[in-house]
Amino acid sequence: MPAEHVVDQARSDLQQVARTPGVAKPDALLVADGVRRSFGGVNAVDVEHLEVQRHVITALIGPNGAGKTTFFNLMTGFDRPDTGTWLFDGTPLSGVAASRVATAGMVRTFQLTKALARMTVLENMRLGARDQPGENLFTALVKPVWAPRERAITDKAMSLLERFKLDTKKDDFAGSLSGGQRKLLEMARALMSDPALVMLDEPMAGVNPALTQSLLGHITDLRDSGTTVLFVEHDMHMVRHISDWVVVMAQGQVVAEGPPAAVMADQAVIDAYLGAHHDTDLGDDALLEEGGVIDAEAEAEADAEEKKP
Amino acid sequence: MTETTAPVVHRGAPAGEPLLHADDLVAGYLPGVNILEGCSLVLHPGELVGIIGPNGAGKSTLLKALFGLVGIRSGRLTLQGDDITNLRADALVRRGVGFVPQSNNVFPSLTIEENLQMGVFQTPQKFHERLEVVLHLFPELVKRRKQRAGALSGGERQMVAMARALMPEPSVLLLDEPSAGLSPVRQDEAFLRTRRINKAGVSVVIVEQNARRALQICDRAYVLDQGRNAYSGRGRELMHDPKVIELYLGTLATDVDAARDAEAPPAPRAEPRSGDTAR
Amino acid sequence: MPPPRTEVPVRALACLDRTVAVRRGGAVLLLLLVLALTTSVVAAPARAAAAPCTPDATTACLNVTVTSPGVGPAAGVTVTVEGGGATAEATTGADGRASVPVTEAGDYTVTVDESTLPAGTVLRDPAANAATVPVVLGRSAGRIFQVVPPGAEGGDSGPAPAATDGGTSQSPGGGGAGTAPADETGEGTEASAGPGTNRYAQLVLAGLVFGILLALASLGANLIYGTTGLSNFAHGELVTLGGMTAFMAVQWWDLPLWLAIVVATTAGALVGWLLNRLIFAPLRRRGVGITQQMIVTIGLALAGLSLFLFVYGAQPAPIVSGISARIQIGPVQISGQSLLSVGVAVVVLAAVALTLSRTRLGRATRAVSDNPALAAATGIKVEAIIGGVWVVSAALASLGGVLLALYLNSTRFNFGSTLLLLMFAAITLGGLGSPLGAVVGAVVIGLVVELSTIVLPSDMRYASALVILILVLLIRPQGILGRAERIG
Amino acid sequence: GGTDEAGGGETTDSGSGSGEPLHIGTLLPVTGSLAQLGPPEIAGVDLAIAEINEAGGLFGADVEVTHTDSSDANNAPVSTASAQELISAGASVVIGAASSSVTLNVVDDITGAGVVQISPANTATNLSGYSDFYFRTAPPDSVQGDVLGNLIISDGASNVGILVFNDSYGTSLRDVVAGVVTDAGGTVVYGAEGQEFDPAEQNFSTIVGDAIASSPDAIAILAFTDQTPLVVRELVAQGWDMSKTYFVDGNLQNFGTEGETGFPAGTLEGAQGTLPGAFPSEEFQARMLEVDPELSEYSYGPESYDATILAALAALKGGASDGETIQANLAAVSGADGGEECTGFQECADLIEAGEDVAYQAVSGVGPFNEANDPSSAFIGIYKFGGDNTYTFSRSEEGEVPAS
Amino acid sequence: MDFGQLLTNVLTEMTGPTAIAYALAAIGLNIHFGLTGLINMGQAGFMLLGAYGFAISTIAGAPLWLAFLVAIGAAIVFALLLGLPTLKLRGDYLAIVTIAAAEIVRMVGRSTALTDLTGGAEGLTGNSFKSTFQDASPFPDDRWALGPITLSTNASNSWWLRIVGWLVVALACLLVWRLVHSPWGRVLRGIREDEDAVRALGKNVYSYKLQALVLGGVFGALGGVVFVLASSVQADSLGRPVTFNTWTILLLGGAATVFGPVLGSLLFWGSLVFVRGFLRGAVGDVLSVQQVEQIGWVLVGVTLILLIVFRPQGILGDKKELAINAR
Ligand SMILES: Nc1ncnc2c1ncn2[C@@H]1O[C@H](COP(=O)(O)OP(=O)(O)OP(=O)(O)O)[C@@H](O)[C@H]1O
Ligand SMILES: Nc1ncnc2c1ncn2[C@@H]1O[C@H](COP(=O)(O)OP(=O)(O)OP(=O)(O)O)[C@@H](O)[C@H]1O
Ligand SMILES: [Mg+2]
Ligand SMILES: [Mg+2]
Repeated sequence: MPAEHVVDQARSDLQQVARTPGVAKPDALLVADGVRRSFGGVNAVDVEHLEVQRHVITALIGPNGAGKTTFFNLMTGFDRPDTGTWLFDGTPLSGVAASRVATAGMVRTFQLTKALARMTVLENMRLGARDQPGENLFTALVKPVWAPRERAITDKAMSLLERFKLDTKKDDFAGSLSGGQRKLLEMARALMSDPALVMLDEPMAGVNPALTQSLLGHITDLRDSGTTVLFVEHDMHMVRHISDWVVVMAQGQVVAEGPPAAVMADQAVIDAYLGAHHDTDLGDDALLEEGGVIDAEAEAEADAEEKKP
Repeated sequence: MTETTAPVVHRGAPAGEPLLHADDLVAGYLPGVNILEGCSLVLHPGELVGIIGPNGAGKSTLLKALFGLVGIRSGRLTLQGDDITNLRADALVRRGVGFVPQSNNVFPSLTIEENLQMGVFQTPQKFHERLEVVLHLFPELVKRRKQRAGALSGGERQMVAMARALMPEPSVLLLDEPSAGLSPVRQDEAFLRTRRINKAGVSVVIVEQNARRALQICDRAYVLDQGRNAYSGRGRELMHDPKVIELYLGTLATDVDAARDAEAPPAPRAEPRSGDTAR
Repeated sequence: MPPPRTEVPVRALACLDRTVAVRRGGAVLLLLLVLALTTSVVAAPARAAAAPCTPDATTACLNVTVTSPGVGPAAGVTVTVEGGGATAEATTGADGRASVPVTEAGDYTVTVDESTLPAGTVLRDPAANAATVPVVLGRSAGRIFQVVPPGAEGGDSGPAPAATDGGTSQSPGGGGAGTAPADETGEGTEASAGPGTNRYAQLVLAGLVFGILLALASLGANLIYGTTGLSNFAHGELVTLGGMTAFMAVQWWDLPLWLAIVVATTAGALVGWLLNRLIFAPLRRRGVGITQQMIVTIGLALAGLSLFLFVYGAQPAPIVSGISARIQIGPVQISGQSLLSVGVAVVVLAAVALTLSRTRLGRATRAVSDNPALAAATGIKVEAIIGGVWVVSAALASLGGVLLALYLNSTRFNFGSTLLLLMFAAITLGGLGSPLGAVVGAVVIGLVVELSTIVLPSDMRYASALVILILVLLIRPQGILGRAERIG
Repeated sequence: GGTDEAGGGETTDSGSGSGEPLHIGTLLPVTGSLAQLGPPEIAGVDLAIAEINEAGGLFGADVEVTHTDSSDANNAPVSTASAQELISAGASVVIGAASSSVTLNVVDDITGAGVVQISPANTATNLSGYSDFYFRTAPPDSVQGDVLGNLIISDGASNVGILVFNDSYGTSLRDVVAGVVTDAGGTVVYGAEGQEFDPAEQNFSTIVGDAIASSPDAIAILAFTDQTPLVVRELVAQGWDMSKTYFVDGNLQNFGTEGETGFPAGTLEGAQGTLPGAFPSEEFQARMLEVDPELSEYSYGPESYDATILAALAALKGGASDGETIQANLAAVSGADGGEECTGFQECADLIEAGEDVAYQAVSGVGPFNEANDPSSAFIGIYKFGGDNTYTFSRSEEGEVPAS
Repeated sequence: MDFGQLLTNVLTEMTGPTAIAYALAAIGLNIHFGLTGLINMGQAGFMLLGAYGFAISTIAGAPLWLAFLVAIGAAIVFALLLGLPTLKLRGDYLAIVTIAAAEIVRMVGRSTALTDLTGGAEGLTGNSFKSTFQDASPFPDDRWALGPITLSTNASNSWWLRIVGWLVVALACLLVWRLVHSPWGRVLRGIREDEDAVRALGKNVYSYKLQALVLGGVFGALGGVVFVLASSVQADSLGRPVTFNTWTILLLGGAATVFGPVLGSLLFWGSLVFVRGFLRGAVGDVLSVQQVEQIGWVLVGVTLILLIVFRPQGILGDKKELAINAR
């Protein structure tokens, strides 16, 4: 439905946006306000304000334990914040049950995959679909009511599985998939429901680079067909390659925002997260010496963590 | 360079008696379905060997088979010349083999410290001494020693898993995607740490999807596909082998590097600092 | 034991009376017997004769008793028996009884001469004076006249004057059969099971004792659950096994009790080892699911129960024949045997708890429970740990069985299986897989079971414990000491 | 009811040879929570069968018996399966079940198949007159309860505590006892409705404590032998004077001073109990022991024996061993229409063969069947425990069942 | 030993109301556990409530159809009462809550307080509530023999009850088959595997679990009605052992299969009668009745263990599913 230009519009809109944390976006799909969640006194998430632009791919990055997954959990109703409200497409979703969040169009994947082990891959996929009348107890009894939709779902599932290189596995139990295959299934399943916003939690961790590369095209296609994407990822190549906007979290807070190139050039981000040497060859023996540069970076990061209360 | 792509097993392996030798392993989970269909691997003392390959190739299965967690149906596995085919995992641990699984690699209801304690279950007297050393490697764990591992973030778990494997001072270390889920800095650290450990005399087998990094640090690598050895060779050779790149490595990293190089100047380097206490 | 007849609060007297009864036991009984023999009455119109009345084919006995509830019988009261065309008069003896033999069936009218009642007392139900008693030949018929201090009379209502703090005790008169007696509230909060015993304190003690013993018995089930995720429905049979082995040791082989306890615990350990070795280890090895294993335990329970029945029969089997009398400690009473049981239980519980929380081994069991594959990968001998847990679990169950049987006075072939639900409730209430939770849960269950009798019918006390269980789980879905899990 | 017809005259020619062999089935608890009741009952049946067969059997053939398990109400399918087995095996009389609940589960099946069911132990009131084919030889609650209540009252107890389990046996007996006690001016201070304990109860410390705390002058224990020893031990432990304790047929037992059932000598001295049956003499108990040397108690053994003998006599009198014939003659041989009193199978059979009407004198002391197929009266023996914790007969009282 | 007689007994039992009732209860449990993964340890509670609902309403004068509706209604209400607060609990906790709830139902049912309604410990006699069902029979009152089995046509454990019972079982199987192979069943299976994942896909897990609990409970209640139509309503006869037996039957036949529960029930009750009857015939001369019955149960227990040991997935179950370790 959304023509190409809508996406282009959204991307170019972003160019105008200031690169300060918590900045307002021209056309925000998700707006979070004052969302806080602490575990035993430690603030895992403490987001003053965050907006996610519609029709673009936003990357959420940050050091381990920054609160990215927890933020996802909060947004999607899997955890309750201590305080905070958020709007999705103008509707407040705070306190709404996880399943309702998903039906509202905000679908997430799990970092630690949740494959439905004793169901086949294809069934896993079908379960992701929406609007299947057969999922109602009473209509389920009358096959003609849901059979056409089921066929459509199956077709869609098969084409996704092909893309994700899982088609040969379609009749295997999901529990027998390898770690990376589970990641792929997790993501493919989320895409079954044509969400308005898909939130991917480290979708490519453990996925073979060649396959990752081919899937990036799929993600940009998704965006181009109108889906907004918010993903957490530690693979900077991927972030750089497909994201239109990058949000950096550290210790629960949004510390930086901006287009990928700019954010990755940000010294604070480099210090706290990227490290200056992620493109150096680690095979270099010089790096192994005591007190080498990498050690220094680790120190710096640890220091940065210390400084924050 | 072209000859490295030929499916010759153990290309580039040093001569001599291997430490760990897997010969033509056949293994699988379900009866009648073989996942490994004749997989071979040698690990010489002090080597760092990488395994890469597409998802579902059987890399994790191979590691599990080496570690006695998956039944070997045929083939032979030796450690220092002794047959260890289908030897139970705890016996292997006693013989100095350590293993970090790909997923579910911490004990969620135990605290971090207890997780580490489990690492030296067989040699409890070493606990305090090793705890010092390992916590020094993972300073971010120190503050959270008493926290349950089940509450940790994905990356934090990964660190705990790695730390636990290092607790007993293994002489052979089997790592299954140790860098997955770690932030870039931590990934670099993890690889470097692996190399350091290796340089300190530990033989390492590392399975990685962060293939470029893995190939950068390892002495030799195997490419696995569909339960069989597809390629093998020295890490760097494989990294630049066009077929390997096409099939397994992808060009994302290089593409972007090129694009970035064209776009912006490289980020300034941080000043190296002294006073380092890391091992 | 002259029954005092004064205006002193009935409650105090009741206590006094009980003290005497407790202390003298058999002596009092003998005395009463003698009195009964010497004060019986013969046929009308004559007064007391020596021969007791025994009904036979041609005679019926009309036994009239005048008594002050809680105080004692009223002697020297004149009663008139009228009917069958004759009138007889008799005077109650020291036991408050007057026995009138009659030789004709029919309705008799019995009247008490109120002027002969002991000083300061009146009939509780004056309207029922001149009571009609149907008499059948060959049978005894009885009639009771209850006397109370003035002001307390009048049907079946109202607490006795002594019961200033009344209304808190159990009310047996709730149903149709019994009319609420004037004196029962006289117990107040003081008398339960004996003089100087505070009812609530006694109930709390009973709850604690039962809870602790239950904790010991159920801890093993929790360990098994904690390490393997298995709900062992045969755990009750392991409890029975302990009781039965101790029973055999003491009653059949004449071993001393302490040795019997050791033998029973050892037997439990052995059976635990065997069960794991022969059944559960192979099942685990073949990857049989936990629910299937649960069904195996149901099968085991069935087989075990029937085996016990086969070997020991259905009769209760007391471990020791002797009866350990209760001793008074402060406001409560407890028998020496129970005290010993609780002592042993507390020591063992503490030892197990310490082992589990403080030692490497305890942590290893949790590690195995979390992730057996990973545990194996870290060099933990998973099978050895699980085997060990089975041994300990069954040994604890057996020991718990012995101690519970000592406390509850007997064991029986279905002893453990009747307790099974309570044990499961205890470990769930505390938080599945948390050993300390099992103890807390069991004590809570014990207290609820005993204290609920204050307000509920006693056959509903287990139901009330289960209601509490459900309520607690609704508020804390992970049990009292369990932990919530992280998602994502 | 089959009492009104069943003319003795038509059946005079019976006696030998004409009928099929009699097949008796038992449906008694040998597993489950009431398993302790099974052995004496089975022994009673076996004793009767042995005596009948010694006397030459019935119609020239030995009486056949099939024992099946009724288990308890918790395992209801066991009893229904057993009932089906007995029916399809061709039993014409089923002796059982012990528990009223179990009987209720199978009575429709059994009586619906034209098979006579005689329970030796059912006391539930709602089984009265349940079916023409359902009889019982158990003493009605009304008689035993009446005697027990009067015994307690006559002994001078005005406040009575009742430790009763919530089962139809306990509660209906309790209702009678409580009624008698209150009618006679006494008070039930514990054990009124709502104060029953669970039939699976094992922890009596508080229950007994509460009962004692209500300061009763006497305590009656209305339970079966599985729970009674526990109650007794708790009572003694809490200092209760056991001479003021009363037992009933469900739990009166020669506990003795040794072994598994024993209490320390003197524990029960002076305690009393009621037991239906005029003189269930030691001689009868000895006979039961011959059948089953393992027996340690005899509850409902005599009743089972009577049920078997009555069934055989009814078949003999009717000249056929099918259910209908037995049903039609049971009341008559029990003496409902009068007749010559006789004891034992041999004596009664001789009389029947001689064409006489008989009135079988039940070992358990129950009288002839009434309209509702319940015993119309019962002899209730009153027993007293001695220092050796065994009971001795002190006297017996007979009670009629009030026409309902 | 009379094998013909023994086989007749086995056949009678296998086709009898007990087998039917348990088949229905196990079908219900299959929806709970096999499909949805709900560990319901209180199926007997549903059966008992169904039985009470049917009997009490009949005694109060309700016609047959209404009595059935009341039985179903009772199960629905119980499922809602039980499910609304507890379906958020983790599996093992749900197990103990359901077992506790069923015990509470039983204890309350048999307590003297409710004697007027439930008959207390004595329960409700068969003749007080069976008549409406028996009167609905098209057959004359008689005893008919079919093959070796002779039964009354209408009374109690009758041909009529068996015909109706098996019809209900067949319908239930059909329904379950349809549901299992529908998207609805797929959602339930998803919930069985990981409810969080299903939640993330936008399904209202709670509502589905409730639906499953209610539907399975209704089958339980129907089983209870069949059960008491052949016996009488006794709180104790629908207690914990019934739940255990139902579980055994389910896993014996194969959880998550359509016909597993039915097959399990047939085999369970058939073999029970067979084992005991066989023992009685084989060693009845050597051992006393007591011993035979008790050993019979020991054997039943051991057989059960062996069955699981040698065929853990149940008779109709899928071995492959078992191999996937869900833990
Ligand atoms: N249930 C919980 N209890 C206690 N602490 C928690 C819980 N959930 C998360 N945390 C803590 O909150 C912090 C944020 O965790 P989160 O999983 O959001 O990190 P993340 O940004 O996703 O990290 P990663 O990149 O490693 O996945 C971590 O330090 C984690 O230990
Ligand atoms: N538990 C299991 N049961 C059955 N099949 C399995 C199981 N685990 C893995 N497999 C199958 O074995 C094959 C190899 O899996 P493995 O985990 O070894 O892959 P991998 O090379 O490690 O992949 P990845 O990079 O995605 O982790 C896959 O096709 C997978 O479907
Ligand atoms: Mg995360
Ligand atoms: Mg892998």
